[in-house]
Amino acid sequence: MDWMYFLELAVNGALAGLMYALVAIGIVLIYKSSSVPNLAQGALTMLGPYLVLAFAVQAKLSMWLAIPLAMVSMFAVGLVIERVALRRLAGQPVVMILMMTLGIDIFLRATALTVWGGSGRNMPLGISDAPLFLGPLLVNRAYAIGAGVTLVMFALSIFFFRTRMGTVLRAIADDYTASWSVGISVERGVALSWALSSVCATAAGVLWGSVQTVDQSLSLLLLKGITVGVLGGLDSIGGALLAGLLLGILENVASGYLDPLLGGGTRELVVAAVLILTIMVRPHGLFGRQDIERI
Amino acid sequence: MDTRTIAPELKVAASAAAATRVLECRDVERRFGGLVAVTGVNLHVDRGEIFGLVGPNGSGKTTMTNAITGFFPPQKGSILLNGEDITGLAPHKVARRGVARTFQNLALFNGMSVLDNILLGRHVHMHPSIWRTALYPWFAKPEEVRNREVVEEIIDFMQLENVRDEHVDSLPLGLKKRVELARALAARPSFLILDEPMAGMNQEEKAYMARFILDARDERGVTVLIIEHHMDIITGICDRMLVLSYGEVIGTGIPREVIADPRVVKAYIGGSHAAQ
Amino acid sequence: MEATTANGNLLTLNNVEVIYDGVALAIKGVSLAVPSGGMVALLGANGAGKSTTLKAISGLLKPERGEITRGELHFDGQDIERLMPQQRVRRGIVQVLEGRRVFEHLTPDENLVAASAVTGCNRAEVVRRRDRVYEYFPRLHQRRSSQAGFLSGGEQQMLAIGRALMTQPRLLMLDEPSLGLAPFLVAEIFQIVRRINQKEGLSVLLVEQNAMAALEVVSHGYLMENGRVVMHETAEAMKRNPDIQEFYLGGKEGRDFHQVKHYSRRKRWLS
Amino acid sequence: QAQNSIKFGLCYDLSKAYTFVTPQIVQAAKDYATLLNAKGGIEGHPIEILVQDHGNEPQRGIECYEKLKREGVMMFDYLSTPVSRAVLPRHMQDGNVMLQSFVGRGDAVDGDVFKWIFPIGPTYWGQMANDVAYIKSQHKGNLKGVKVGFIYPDYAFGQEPIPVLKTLAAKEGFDLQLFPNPMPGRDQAAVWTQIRRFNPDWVISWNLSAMHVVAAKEMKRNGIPMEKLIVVNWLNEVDINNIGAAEAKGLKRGTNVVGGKDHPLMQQIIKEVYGAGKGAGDAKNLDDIYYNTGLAMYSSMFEGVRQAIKKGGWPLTPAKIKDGLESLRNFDANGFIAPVTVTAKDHGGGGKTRIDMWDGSKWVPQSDWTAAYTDVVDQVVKEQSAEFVKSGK
Amino acid sequence: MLYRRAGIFHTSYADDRRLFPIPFERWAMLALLAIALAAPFMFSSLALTSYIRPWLIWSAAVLGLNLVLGWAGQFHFGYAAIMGIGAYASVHAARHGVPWEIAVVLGGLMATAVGVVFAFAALRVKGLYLALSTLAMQFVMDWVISHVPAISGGVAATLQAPPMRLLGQVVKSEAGTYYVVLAWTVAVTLFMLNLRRSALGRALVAVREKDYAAAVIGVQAFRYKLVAFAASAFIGGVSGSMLIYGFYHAVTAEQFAVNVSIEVLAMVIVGGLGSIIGSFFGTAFILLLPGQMNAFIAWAARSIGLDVGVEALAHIPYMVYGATIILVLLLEPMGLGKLYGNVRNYLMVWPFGYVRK
Ligand SMILES: Nc1ncnc2c1ncn2[C@@H]1O[C@H](COP(=O)(O)OP(=O)(O)OP(=O)(O)O)[C@@H](O)[C@H]1O
Ligand SMILES: Nc1ncnc2c1ncn2[C@@H]1O[C@H](COP(=O)(O)OP(=O)(O)OP(=O)(O)O)[C@@H](O)[C@H]1O
Ligand SMILES: CC(C)C[C@H](N)C(=O)O
Ligand SMILES: [Mg+2]
Ligand SMILES: [Mg+2]
Repeated sequence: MDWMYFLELAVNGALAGLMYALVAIGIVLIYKSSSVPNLAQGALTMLGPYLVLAFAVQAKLSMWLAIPLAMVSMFAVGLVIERVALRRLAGQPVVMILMMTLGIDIFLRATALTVWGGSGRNMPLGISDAPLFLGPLLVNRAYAIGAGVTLVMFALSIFFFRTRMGTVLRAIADDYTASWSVGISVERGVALSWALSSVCATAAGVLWGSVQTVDQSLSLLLLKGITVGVLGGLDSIGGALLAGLLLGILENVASGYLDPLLGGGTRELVVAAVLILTIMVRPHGLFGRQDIERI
Repeated sequence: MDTRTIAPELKVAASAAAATRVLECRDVERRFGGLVAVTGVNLHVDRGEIFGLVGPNGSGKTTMTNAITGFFPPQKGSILLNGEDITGLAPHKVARRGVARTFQNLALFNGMSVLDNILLGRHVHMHPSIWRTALYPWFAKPEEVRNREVVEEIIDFMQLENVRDEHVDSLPLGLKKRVELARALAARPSFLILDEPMAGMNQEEKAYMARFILDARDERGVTVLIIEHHMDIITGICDRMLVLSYGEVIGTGIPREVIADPRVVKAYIGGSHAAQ
Repeated sequence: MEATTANGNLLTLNNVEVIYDGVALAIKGVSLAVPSGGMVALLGANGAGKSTTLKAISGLLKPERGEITRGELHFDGQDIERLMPQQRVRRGIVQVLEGRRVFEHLTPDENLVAASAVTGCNRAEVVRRRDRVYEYFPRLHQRRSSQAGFLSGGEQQMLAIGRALMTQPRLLMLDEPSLGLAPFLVAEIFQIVRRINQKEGLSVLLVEQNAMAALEVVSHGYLMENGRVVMHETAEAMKRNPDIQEFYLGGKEGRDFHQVKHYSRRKRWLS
Repeated sequence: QAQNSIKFGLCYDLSKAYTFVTPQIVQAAKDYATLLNAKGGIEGHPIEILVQDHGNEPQRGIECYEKLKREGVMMFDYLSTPVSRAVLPRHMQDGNVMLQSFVGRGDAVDGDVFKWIFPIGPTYWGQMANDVAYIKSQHKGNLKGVKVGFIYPDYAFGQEPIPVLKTLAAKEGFDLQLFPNPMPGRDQAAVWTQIRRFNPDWVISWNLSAMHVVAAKEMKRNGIPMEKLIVVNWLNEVDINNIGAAEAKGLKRGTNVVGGKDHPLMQQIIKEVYGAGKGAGDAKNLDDIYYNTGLAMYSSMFEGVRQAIKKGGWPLTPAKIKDGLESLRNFDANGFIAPVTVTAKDHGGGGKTRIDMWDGSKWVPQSDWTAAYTDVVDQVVKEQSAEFVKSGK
Repeated sequence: MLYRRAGIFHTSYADDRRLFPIPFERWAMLALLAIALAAPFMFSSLALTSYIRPWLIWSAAVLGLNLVLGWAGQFHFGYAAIMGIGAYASVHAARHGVPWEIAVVLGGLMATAVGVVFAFAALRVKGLYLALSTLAMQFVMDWVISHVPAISGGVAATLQAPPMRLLGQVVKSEAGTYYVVLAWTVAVTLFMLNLRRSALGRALVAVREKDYAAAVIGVQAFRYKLVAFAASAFIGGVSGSMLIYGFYHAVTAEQFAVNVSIEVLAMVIVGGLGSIIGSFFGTAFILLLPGQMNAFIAWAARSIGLDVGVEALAHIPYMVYGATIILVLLLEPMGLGKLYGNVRNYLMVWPFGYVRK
C-alpha cells in the first residue's frame, strides 16, 4: 500500500470536507435556531458569489469591499425570505416547510439563470494556483484556505450559540408558542437565523466559486451540505464539522481506491452508503439532539 | 352481534376465569441511563379490581405502566398477565392480549374524527389488508359495519353522540380524555390502564369519569389500574392502592389506611390538603 | 355580570369575543378585571374558554388562528389589543401556558436566560433574577444543568413559572398550574405564588380546575361557563355557594362516587 | 398540411448543464434563418426555428419530439448525447430526420442502420481518434508506454468516446487510465490527486466549458503543465478568459469549426442581420466559437434542405430531406468547416477535425483538417451499429 | 344549492360510508367518467398524448406516494427510483417474451421488493433523517441502475420498450393506450378511496399521527409502515411501467433520477397531503402549468411586440415551478386539495355561512 497516496487523498479529502461543512453550518444554523430544515441553502450559496461579482465586476468595486457588501445584501435576502415565505408557515408540519424551502431553491436558481445566464464566471480571490507542498504531500491551496475559513466560521458559530441570543434561538427551535409566551420575538429570531445563514452561504459560495467558477451548479452543493448536516446531527455545529471531515476523507479515499476497480462514480455511492448506515446506527446523526417524547 | 367478533374476548375471559390474578409484577426495575425510575416494585391486580397507583411526580408511575405495556420493558423482574409472562413483549402484542390504556399526555389521532378514533380501538378485532381494501364492497364492508355497531354502543355508553363527527383536536381537554377512554374500551379489553384520566377536570367532570370507570368494571368486567393525583378519586373508587416514591414502593393496601400512613403523607400528600 | 371597572384595576376586559379559525366562537363577551396587586381566580368547566381568555390577554391567539372580534382589552389604562405578544410581555403581562411547555432541550439555567432576553437587561441583572427564581424554587437549583425535557412534571411546572418571573412581570397568568401535580406540590406551588404576590405586589390571574386550592389563595373569583362569565364573587362567597360546592369542590365531605348516577347536570346559574 | 415553411425543431437543454452553449447555437440558427429568409428563404420557403427546452433529460427530449412532431416538424436536433440516444429509436420508427452534428452517438454515421440520423461533421469518436493521432505525432509515431489519462464527467457524453479510446489503446499499446468524475463535474480535487499520481504524459479532458476551467486550475494546483492537456471541442473564449489567457497557454483543443469573425458568412450576418437590428441575441456572442459552431451546423442543414427541394420539390417529406442531406458533396460552407461528403452509407461525411493550441492570445492550428484511424473508427461503428440492430438499444 | 344535503338520511352504517354520500357529487363523478371515456374523441391528438396521458399516469404515481407520505406519514425521497425499478423490470420482462400484463405486474412486484428495503429505513428513523436516508437510497439505486448493464442495458443506453399488448394484441392506437392508462389510474383512485374508509387506512393514519398510541391499540407500526411502503411501491412500479409503455416508450436511467423524486414530492404537497383529488390537481399544476405559462408568456410577449430571449423563455417554467410551490403553500399550506375542500364546505352550507356554533 502506498501510504503517501493514501495520506494525500485523506488530507485533501479532509480539506474538501471542511468546505462542505461550511455549507452545512448554514443549514445547521437555521435548524438549530428554528427547527426549519433549509433546502434553499444551495441557492443561497449560489446567490452570494453572484452578488459579490455584481459588486466587483459590474460596479467595479474592490473585491474586499464587494464581499462585505454582498454579505450585507445577503443578510437582507435572508430577512426577506423569512418575512415572505416562512412566517406564514410557522407551526406547520415539517414536510411543508421542507417543500417551501425547496420551492425557494428552485425559484432562486431559475432567477439567477435568467439574470446572469449559464456561462461560468471567475471568482478572482487572488489565491495562487501554484502547487503547495507540505513535505512530499501536495496540498490543494484553495481548499486549504477554504478549510481555514470554515474553522473560523465554526468557532464563531459555537461562540454565538453560547451567547444569550444563541440561547434564545435554541429556545425558539424548541417551542414557538412557549417562546412567544415569554416575550421572545420568534419572527425576529427566525429572521436573524436566516440572515446569518445567508451570510455564511456567501462565504461558502465565494470560496467554492473560486474553486469551481461561479454558475448555477454552485447550488448543487446543497446535497453535500445537507448530507454533512444530517450525518453530524442537524443541530450540532461540531457534528457538522466532524461529519464534513469524515465524509471528505471517506469519499476521496474511496474514490481513489475504488474508482479504478468499479469504473467510476463510487464517490456518490460511498457517501450515500455511509449516510444510510450511520443513520441506521445513530438515528439522530453523530451528535444530533434526541427527540424527547414523554409517553 | 356477530359471534366472530366476540370469540377472542371469550377466550381471554375463559382462561382468566381460572386465575383471579390479572396482573402481577415481580421485582420490576427500569433505569434511564443512570437514573433509576423504578426498582423492586412488586404488585398484583386481581380480577374485577380497581387498583390505584399514586406517588409524587417523577416517582415512576408512568414508567410502571410503560413497563407493563411494553414501551420500556423492565431491565429486571418480570410481568405476568393472566399468568402468562409478558415481560418484554412489544406493545401491540400486549394490546392483543387484552390490555388497553390511556396516556397521561393524551394520545389521540388528531387528524381524525371521534368516530374514527374509536373505530381504531377495534383494530385488534379487524383484519385490515390490501386485498380487503381493494375489494372493499365485498370483504371490508361487512366487517366495518359489524365493528361500527360495537363502536356505536360505546359512543352511547360514553355519551359522545353529539361529537361523533367532530375532529378530535378541536375538543376541550375533558372530552378528549373521554374519547381516549372510549377508544380503550372499544377494544373490549380485560385489563385497562388509565394514566391520570382526570387531570384538569373539575369536580363534576371527575364524578362523570368515575362513573364511567365504575360502570366499565361493573358492566363490562374490566379490571382497572388507575394513576391519579386526586386523592378523593383514589379513596372513592379504588379497592386497593400502591404508593411509589423515588421508584420504590412505600405503601400498599386499602386506600383509607394507606393515605393515613405517615410515610405516605410526608412523601406525597403533604400537610393540609389531604382531601384533594 | 359585569366587571368592576373602578380605578386600581391593572387589567380590564370588556365584552371580549374570540373566534377561532373564523368559525368557532370560543368566548362570547367576557368581562373581567384584575386589581393591581390582587389575586383573582378564573374557574370553569372544560372548554368553557378559560385558556382562550388568557391567550386573548397575552396575545397568543394568533398562532392558533384565533382572533379577538369584539370588545376592549386594557392594561394599566392602555389599550393593548393591537400589541404583539412580545410587546405585551415587555409591558408586564406574562402567561404560563397550560401543560408546562418548557424548552425541552435546554437546561433550566438556559430556560431562564432565554426568557430574560425580551427585557434587554444586562448580565448582572439576569443573574440576579435567576437567583431570585432559584430562591423561590430551590428544587430547580438542584437540577439546574440537566435537560428540562427529563424533569418531572412538578419540576417542569416550577420551571415554567420561574421562566415567566424572569420577565419581571406585573401580571402573572397561570393556566392550570396544578394539572397533574402531586397534592403536596399543588399546595407548595400555590404558597409560592402567594408569597411572590405578597412580597412583590405581583398581580395574579389564576385559571384552575382545582377550585379548592385556588379559592384558598385568591381574593376574588370568576366563573366561566360556555364562553361566558356567569359569576363574580369573593372567594369566601364562592366557597359558600352550593353550586360551586357541588360542581367544583365536591361537597363538604367528599363524594361517594359509587352513588353517582348518570345524570344531566342542572345549570342553575344560567339565565 | 398547407404548410409553407420549413420547420426545424431545436429541443435543447436551455436550463441545466448545457446553458453555456445552447443560447449561442440557437442564436446562430436564428440569425442564419433571418439572413436567408430576408432573401426569400430556401428555394422560396421561409425557415422557421422552433426552440424548446429539455433540460438535458431524455424523457423531456422525447416529449419535445412528440409535441413538435405534431406541429409539423420533420427535422429535429437535440444537441445532447443522452437525449439524442433516447429519442433516436423513435426517429427510426417514425422516419423523421434527426440532426446530430457534434454530439453522440458515434455509430449513427452508419447510414445503413441509422437511416434517419445525420451526425454531419465529426463525431466524438472521430475527434478522439484525431486526438490520439496528434499525440502519436508528438511521440514520433510510437505510443508504446505513453501514459494517457482520460478525465470525463460520468454520464453519456463523457463515456461516449471510451470504446474508441480503448480500442486505440489496445492497438497502439499506450497506457490508458480512465478518471470518471461524478456530475456536475465541478469538484475535481479528488480526481486530480489521482491523476497526478498516475503522472500522465497526456491528459485528455472530455469536459464541458466551466468543467474545463476547473480542470485547468486543478492542473496548476497539482503542478501538471498545461501543455499536456487536450480538451474536447466544448471550450470557448469565456473559458479561456476564466482560466486566464496567460495561464491557459499551451492548452490544446480538438476543433470542429473555424473560429473568429473573419469568415464571409459571419461578416454577412454582422452586416445584414445585426446591422439591421434583427439579431436574435447579444452581439457579443458573435465572438464566441459556439456561435460559429451553430452556424456550421445549420449551414449544412440548410444546404441539405436546399438540395432536397431542388431534387424532390415541395412539399417536403422526411424522405426527401434524407435524400437532400445525402447529396451533400464536399460541402465546406465556404471554408467554415472541413469538407463533408454525405452518402446513404456514411452520414458523417468525413469527420475531420484539427488540433488548435492556445498560445496566450489566440488559437494556433497544430494540424490540418484530418480524419485519422478511420479504419478503427469504422470498425467500432460497425460493431456498435450491429449491436443496435441486434438489441435495439 | 348544488350540494344539497337536506333530506338525505343514511339508514345504515354502510350507507354512511359510501364513497360519495352526496348525490351531487355522485352525479359529478359520473359526468367526469363520461368525459374521461369520451376524451379520445374530444381532444386533439397533441392534448391527448402530450398532456392528458402523462397527467393521468403521474397522478396514479402521485397517489402512490401520497399513500406513504400523506397517509402513513413517512418521508420518501426515493420514489422515482421505485418507479424506475418497476419500469426497468417490466420492460426487461416484456422483452424476454413475458406477456405484457404479467410483465407489468412483475414490474410492480419488483418495485415492491425494493420499496420494502426503503421501509426498513423508516423503521429506524423518522422525519428529516428518514428523508435523507431515502434520498441516499435513491442515489444508490441510481448508481446501480446506471452501472449494472443487466439493468440499464449498458452505459448510456436507452432501452426501447416493446409495444403495449393486451391479451396478446398489440395496442397501437392513441385511444387504446389512453384507455389502458385510464383504467390503471381509475383503479388506483378507487383503491385510495376505499383506503380512506377502511381499517387499513385508519391504521396507517394512526401510525402517522402517534406511533406509540397506535401500538397501544394493537397496531403494529412496523407492519403498517411496511405495508404502506410496499403498496405505494407497487403503485409506483406499475405507474413507472405505464409511463414507459403509455408515454415514453423507452427507459433511461435519468428518467427516474433525484429531481424526479423531488418533482413527485412537489406534486403531492402542492396537491395536499392525503388528498385524493388534490393529487390530481397537484400533478396538473407541477406537470402542466410551467409549460403552459411558458407558452402563454411567449404568446403574450409576441402579441405586444416584445422579444423575450430563448434563454429567458426556457427559465420561465422553472421560475413558475418554484413560484407555484411557494404560492400554493402560502395560500393554503394543506395544498390544493384543501382549497377545494374549503370551497366544497362553503357550498355545502351555502347560503347559511355561520353554522358552526
Ligand atoms: N424516556 C425517558 N428518558 C429519561 N428519563 C425518563 C424517561 N421517562 C421517564 N424518565 C424519568 O423517570 C422518572 C420517572 O418518570 P415517570 O414519568 O414514571 O414519573 P411519574 O410518576 O409518572 O410522574 P408524574 O406524576 O409527573 O407523571 C422521572 O425522573 C423521569 O424524568
Ligand atoms: N385552536 C382552536 N381551534 C378551534 N377551537 C378551539 C381552539 N382552541 C380552543 N377551541 C375551542 O374553544 C373553546 C374554549 O377552549 P379553551 O381551551 O379556552 O377552554 P378551557 O376553559 O381552557 O378548557 P380546559 O379546561 O380544557 O383547558 C372550546 O370549545 C374549544 O373546543
Ligand atoms: C452541446 C454539447 C454541450 C452537448 C454535449 N457535448 C453532449 O453531447 O452531450
Ligand atoms: Mg406520569
Ligand atoms: Mg384550558
